[in-house]
Amino acid sequence: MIRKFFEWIISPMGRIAALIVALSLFSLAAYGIYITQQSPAQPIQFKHSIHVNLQVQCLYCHPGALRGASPGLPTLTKCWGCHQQIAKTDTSPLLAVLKDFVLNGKDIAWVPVAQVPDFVHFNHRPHIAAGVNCEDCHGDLSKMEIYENPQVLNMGWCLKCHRSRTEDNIQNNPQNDSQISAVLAEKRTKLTDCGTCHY
Amino acid sequence: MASYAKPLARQKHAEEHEEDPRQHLMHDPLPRGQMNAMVMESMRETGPIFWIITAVLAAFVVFALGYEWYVLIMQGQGVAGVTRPDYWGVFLVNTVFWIGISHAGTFISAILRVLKVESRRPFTRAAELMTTFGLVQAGLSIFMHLGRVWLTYWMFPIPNQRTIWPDFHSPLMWDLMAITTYLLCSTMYLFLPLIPDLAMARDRTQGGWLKVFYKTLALGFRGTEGEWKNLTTAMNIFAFAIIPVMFSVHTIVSWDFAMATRPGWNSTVFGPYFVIGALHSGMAAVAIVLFLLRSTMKHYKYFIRPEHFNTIGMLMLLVSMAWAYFYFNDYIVPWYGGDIWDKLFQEYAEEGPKWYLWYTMLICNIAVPWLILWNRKWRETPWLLALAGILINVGMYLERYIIIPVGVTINRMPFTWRQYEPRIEIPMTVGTFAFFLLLYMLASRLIPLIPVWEVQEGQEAHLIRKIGKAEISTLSEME
Amino acid sequence: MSEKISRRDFLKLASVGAATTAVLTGCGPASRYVVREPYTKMPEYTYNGLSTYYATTCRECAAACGLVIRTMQGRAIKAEGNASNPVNLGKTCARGQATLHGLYNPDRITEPYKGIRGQPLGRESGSVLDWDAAIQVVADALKNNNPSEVAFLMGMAPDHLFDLVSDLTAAIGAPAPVRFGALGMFESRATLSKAAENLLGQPAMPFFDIANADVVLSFGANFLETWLSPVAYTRGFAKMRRGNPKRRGYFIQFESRLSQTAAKADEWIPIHPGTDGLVALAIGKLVAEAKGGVTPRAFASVNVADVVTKSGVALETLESIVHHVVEAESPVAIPGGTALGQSNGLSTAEAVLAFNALVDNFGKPGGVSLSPLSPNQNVYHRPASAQEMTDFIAKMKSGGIKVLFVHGVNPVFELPKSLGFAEALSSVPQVISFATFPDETALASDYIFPDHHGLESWGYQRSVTGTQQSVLSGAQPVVSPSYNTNSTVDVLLRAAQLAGGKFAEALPYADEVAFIQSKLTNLIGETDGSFVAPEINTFAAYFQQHGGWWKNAAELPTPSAASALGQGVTVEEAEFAGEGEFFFVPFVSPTLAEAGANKPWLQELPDPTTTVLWNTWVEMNPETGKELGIENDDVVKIVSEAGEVEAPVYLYPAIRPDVIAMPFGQGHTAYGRFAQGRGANPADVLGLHFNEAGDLAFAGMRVKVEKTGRKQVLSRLEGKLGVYGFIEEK
Amino acid sequence: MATELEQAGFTNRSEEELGGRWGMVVDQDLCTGCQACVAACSMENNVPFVGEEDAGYGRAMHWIRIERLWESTEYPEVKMTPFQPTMCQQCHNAPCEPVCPVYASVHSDSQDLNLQVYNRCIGTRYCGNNCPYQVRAFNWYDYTDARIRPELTTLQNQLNPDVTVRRRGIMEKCTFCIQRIHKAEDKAKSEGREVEDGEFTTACAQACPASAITFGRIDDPKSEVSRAATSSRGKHLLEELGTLPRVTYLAGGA
Repeated sequence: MIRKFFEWIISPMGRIAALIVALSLFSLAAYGIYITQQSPAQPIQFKHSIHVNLQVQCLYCHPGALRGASPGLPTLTKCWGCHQQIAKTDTSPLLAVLKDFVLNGKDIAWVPVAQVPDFVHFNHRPHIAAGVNCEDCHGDLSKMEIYENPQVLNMGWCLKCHRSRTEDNIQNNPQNDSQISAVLAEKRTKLTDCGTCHY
Repeated sequence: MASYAKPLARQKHAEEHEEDPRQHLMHDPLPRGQMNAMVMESMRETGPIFWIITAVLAAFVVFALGYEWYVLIMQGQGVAGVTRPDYWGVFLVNTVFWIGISHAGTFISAILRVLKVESRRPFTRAAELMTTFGLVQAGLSIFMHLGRVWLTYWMFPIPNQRTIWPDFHSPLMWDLMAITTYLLCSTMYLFLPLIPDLAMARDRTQGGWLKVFYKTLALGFRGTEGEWKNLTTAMNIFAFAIIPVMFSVHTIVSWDFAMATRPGWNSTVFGPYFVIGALHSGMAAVAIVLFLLRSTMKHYKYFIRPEHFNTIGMLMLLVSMAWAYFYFNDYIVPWYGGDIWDKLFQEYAEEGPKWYLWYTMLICNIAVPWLILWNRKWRETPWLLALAGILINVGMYLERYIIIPVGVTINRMPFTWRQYEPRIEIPMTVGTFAFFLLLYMLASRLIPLIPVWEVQEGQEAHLIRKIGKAEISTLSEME
Repeated sequence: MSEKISRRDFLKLASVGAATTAVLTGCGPASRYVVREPYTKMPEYTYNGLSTYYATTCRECAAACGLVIRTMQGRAIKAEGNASNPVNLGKTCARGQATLHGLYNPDRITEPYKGIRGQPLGRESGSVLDWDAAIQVVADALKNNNPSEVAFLMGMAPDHLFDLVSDLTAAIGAPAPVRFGALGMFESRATLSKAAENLLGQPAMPFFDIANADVVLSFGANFLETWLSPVAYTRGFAKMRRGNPKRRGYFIQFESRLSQTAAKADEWIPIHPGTDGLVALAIGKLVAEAKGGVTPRAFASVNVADVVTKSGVALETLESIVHHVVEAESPVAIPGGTALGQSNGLSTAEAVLAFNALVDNFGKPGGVSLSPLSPNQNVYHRPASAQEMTDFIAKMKSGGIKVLFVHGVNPVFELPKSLGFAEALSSVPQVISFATFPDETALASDYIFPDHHGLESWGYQRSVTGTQQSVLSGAQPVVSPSYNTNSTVDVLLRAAQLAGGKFAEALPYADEVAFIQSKLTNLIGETDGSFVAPEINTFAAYFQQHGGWWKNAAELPTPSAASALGQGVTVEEAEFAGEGEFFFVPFVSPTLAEAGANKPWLQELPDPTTTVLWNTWVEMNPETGKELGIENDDVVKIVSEAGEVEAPVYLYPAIRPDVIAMPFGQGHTAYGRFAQGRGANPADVLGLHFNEAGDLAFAGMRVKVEKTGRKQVLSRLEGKLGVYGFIEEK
Repeated sequence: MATELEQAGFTNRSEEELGGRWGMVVDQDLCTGCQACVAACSMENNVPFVGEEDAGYGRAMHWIRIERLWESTEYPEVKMTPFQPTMCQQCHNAPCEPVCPVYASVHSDSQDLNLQVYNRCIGTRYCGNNCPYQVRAFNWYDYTDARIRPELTTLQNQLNPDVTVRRRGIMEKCTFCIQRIHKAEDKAKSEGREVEDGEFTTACAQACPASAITFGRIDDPKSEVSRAATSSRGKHLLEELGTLPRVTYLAGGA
């Protein structure tokens, strides 16, 4: 039995078969990784682009971002506050979904997309305080319809920014001021400290 | 076949006792063809008992190392007996133990080869196999110990998006490096001397997957002068190179403990002490294996003879004495040092709930070898030597057990002192033993456990010529 | 409702999501994308991602400590002390911290039941009612019974519910509600107030200002554990020890075992049980002599030598104590605990108070005074003594009670078995329980109409003792109720409306809040309080915000020392009931107290002195153990005249060899998965013996100890090997 | 600052000793062993309870434990040592740090604390082994998983969202309530000021009825904790090991 198998496996036919099996396994794994990176289905096909282009501020619907970790999602009343005055609400099939939600008092089961694992304690406030704009991390939503992450939100990506912004280089410290470089050094220790995000 | 052989150590001795020189393997040559045939036969001819045992072992390995480990991983380390303060348990005992066993191979085959001890010739390979398979068990035991084994790769210096590297301050990292190096070296060192025999086996196998197997592994070795030259050079290089690795490995393993801020562990003598301990258990293990091979494998009575047991026996006695010396060191130093915690550590081992382990250890490691091994007749009695080997290994296991789970009870916070009782460790430990045996048995069907060419080389070196009536063993330089 | 449910589910799911994570990331997120329960209708205040803090009152015991609960997105996350509440000044005890495990306990009663007596709770056994039906039941119970045959049995806490029920009963001519709690029993509150009446002139809870004392003699009072107001007294203790930079307070404890309190004493004196009063008198006499002048009548009669032999306290010890007392500026002596739980408990208390009179610390800082009544209270109402409970039970048995309402107390568990409350229940036609948890009494009732958990409900609670200020601590819901429970006050109000007539007149309130506000109105004018408000709505708002209302200044009624010294105090020798070679000393578990057993984290806390977790143990001196051939973890049977109880032994070096001690708090036969069938209840062996004030002489019994041959290994936090040595293990 | 600390209970006046950031002082003369700190800590930091059997076997997860030993067990001269709350000492030279192969037990340079990075831990348990104070707790099982312990499904509503919930195979320990530190610093930063002394404190210190625990900045000589630490009663646990703990113990007794 084993002997047969061995003989077959070393025959050219067998080798090709083995190759095919290996390839298919590999591609399966690749696909598995790929699907985990896809944005999930949302209850409402909410088009950020439209709203942003209508000059709606991010913080109008996500005010939590100013104060704390979770930016918060708009309440139905907030959606409806505008939409009940918009004629398009009654016509557009997409908005019919919203209308249904509101009129039947159902909750919208949004699925958070830009989320970090629960062992990462991310807080919007200091980032906004540090002058990071929403689009720096979330991408240009005026061009994005359904939201999806512009990049993988992983630790390397966080650190890249933390490091570059605290580097003692020409754009962080143009006239090579010793005080500034001291501040930068302190910031760097803080921003690359494990305990800043993991506790 | 260019090689060099030393005159047999016991030449004079033999003449005085006018015994038949043919009792020495070196002086009892057989025609090559016959010898090769014998070895091949010993690999081929397999009774049903062999396969039954293999099946049982395999089943047990699947249960212990497969199922039990699955449970351990899915439920957490809690199913083992570890607790505070006994964070380390039997799994690490096994690691240290198996690394110890693995030392025999290198010691026997490398050091004895370097020292040109003739009687090493028939059993170098058996020992080298122990090295490789022992290290496999050691590695497994470490992984069993990890709380989140699926993340082991974080210990390897792989570039990753987190931009974090492992911490090379940690003795565990040194450990990882040392063991990996040792595994690679010893495997290479096992493989090199194997090549000619694989070639021999290849030439004596017709067709089938075995043929493929040998063909692939023999790397097309045909035994030309040039090949022999390269091979011997490579072997010599490895023989010399692997000795420091061997010493470093167990020294580093000992640092896992010596570097800790624990009473009883934080000791400078741990390095040599662990190395000699490793040799102690290793030599003993060789004795057991030789006995098993001699009594189970066909024709091996020819290859493995009392004289070899005698050699092993003497080494065991020697190592046992050295071990005793180091243990005394390790014991007396803290005793004089008078650190209260070290004292408690020793008292706990002697008078604590596990006192009997301590006494058993001393008996097995010192009394037994010193009582049995001083007598040549006894040394040359295989079963007796094997028995001594088993006892010594028990003793050495207990030694590690006392250092880790028992000793770890004693820390500087008496409020936390607790006893450790192994739980799932027991089947899994037995599992590693079964796995070791299984690997060995399978190997015995695949590769010649006797380095035939090495024996032949020796025999050709020691010819017995008939001059007049006298038979004189001569030593010839061969081209 | 939907909003509440969705929020609750969201919380569950979110926390599950936080807690459970994919195997291969180990500590990682549950999955790449957690589908969260929608929370888009949350009230705006929970929408900003910040925590909200609510001031309320701790309901774990009757001390009325103020709490500030941190809530986040509609769930209570952390209990913290209310820094402005005079009782605890921002501090909490372990039970206060664990109150959240009560709120989120998996074994809460989730809806009103018509139970089957003695059956385990559940839809199969009891049938679920809706609240209208439940209120109808209450209304009928009130209306269709002769008021004199309607009885209310309530917990120790003097809260708004107690006021409401008092009003109701007064209006309809029913007997006043009875308050009881095991803590009150073990603290002998009746004895204390009786002694206060006899010596201090009025029946109030005496207040011992140890904070400003420099020498403290405590006769069995374990004020660092559960006694009266542990947090307040612990604060006082700390101030006594290190508050005064010039002098470190000196603390002497007389007790037959080294309790947690005794462990903090500079001198622990293992006194013969029942001789505390004698010792107090003896010390008093010696002090009087040391001070010179005529020995007051109170101490004249006592014979010191006699006391020395009886109490086993050496004369030198007494003299050194006397030396301390004479040296001291403000010494104080505290009677309590086992000292009062004796046949001679009252005279002991009087002797100790007389000693305080002798050292003349009445009404002085670091001395004894009377606890102020709380605002909107005119007379001190103490919980029932065991004697009164026996009468109550007798009335139940005789059929004098047709309907019994039980709230906030679990008498089946807390009362000694020998009182036979459980049996008496069967002779009450209708028992209605308002329990939040399925405790023994609730399961023995006909109906369970679950009240909200303390953190879900409105209310106020009086502080009886523990502070020099007069305190009314306020309570408000910090989270919306998790289950289909209903506030008992509302149930009674609506039932009264249903019943109509005098009932409706008695309780003319729209709802619970209206009732509470009606009780606060008389405080509006007050100017010396923690806040001032012009009218009720503002006042109520402040009341919730500050977590209550209290006077700014200390106001302690000062007793007169002369009366105390004038009359003679004679302490009879204590009588010990039953036979047996050991005195039996039950004590309240410092971590569990009477109702903590169903909170897993309280179970997980080690007992401070023995470090035993999750179980009951019997404390026995190792010498005694050696004599009887008993080792650690041997299960022994303690036999008294009243009954027997089994528990494993902890050989405790710091206990008199002739004393056996056992903690009270475990041994539940119900009360949820964490408490049920765990440990043993020492109350089972207590016999019916009372002191002069009618309190149970719980420490006044002799018991036998029998080996059972079984072993049950106690879980200890300590490592036996290190704490008691490993050599003898060989 | 140094001068303030010179007459300190600190016997070891190395530079690190005088530095440091956060510190704690435990007054053993005040500690009544009431376990309030233990409960508070567990509630704040999502510390799981492990049940009777495991707790008895030594697997209790308390981040802070109140030790008591016996000076003498001979009745009647029996004497108990003062209660000693033992939590992570936040050593400056922490033995637990260098032995971790993956930097899971690592020193925070910005806070001068010992961090335990849960998600990095692979469970070698070397740190727990090497900690002289034995204050590290290991997750032997999935004590926090409601799928395994259904009774948690409701209790989990109490979990603190600021603290990671640990899973099996992970070492954990007292963090000096680093989540509170971050909150306070964040708040102070947004108001453009330094964190004031007493502005916040750890859960244990906050609960302690006897105020036996003091927490704050030890690099600020005016802070309450610095002043407490300069008491002549001050000592460090196992000082001889030179771990430079950030927790000072004030001896009990007169």
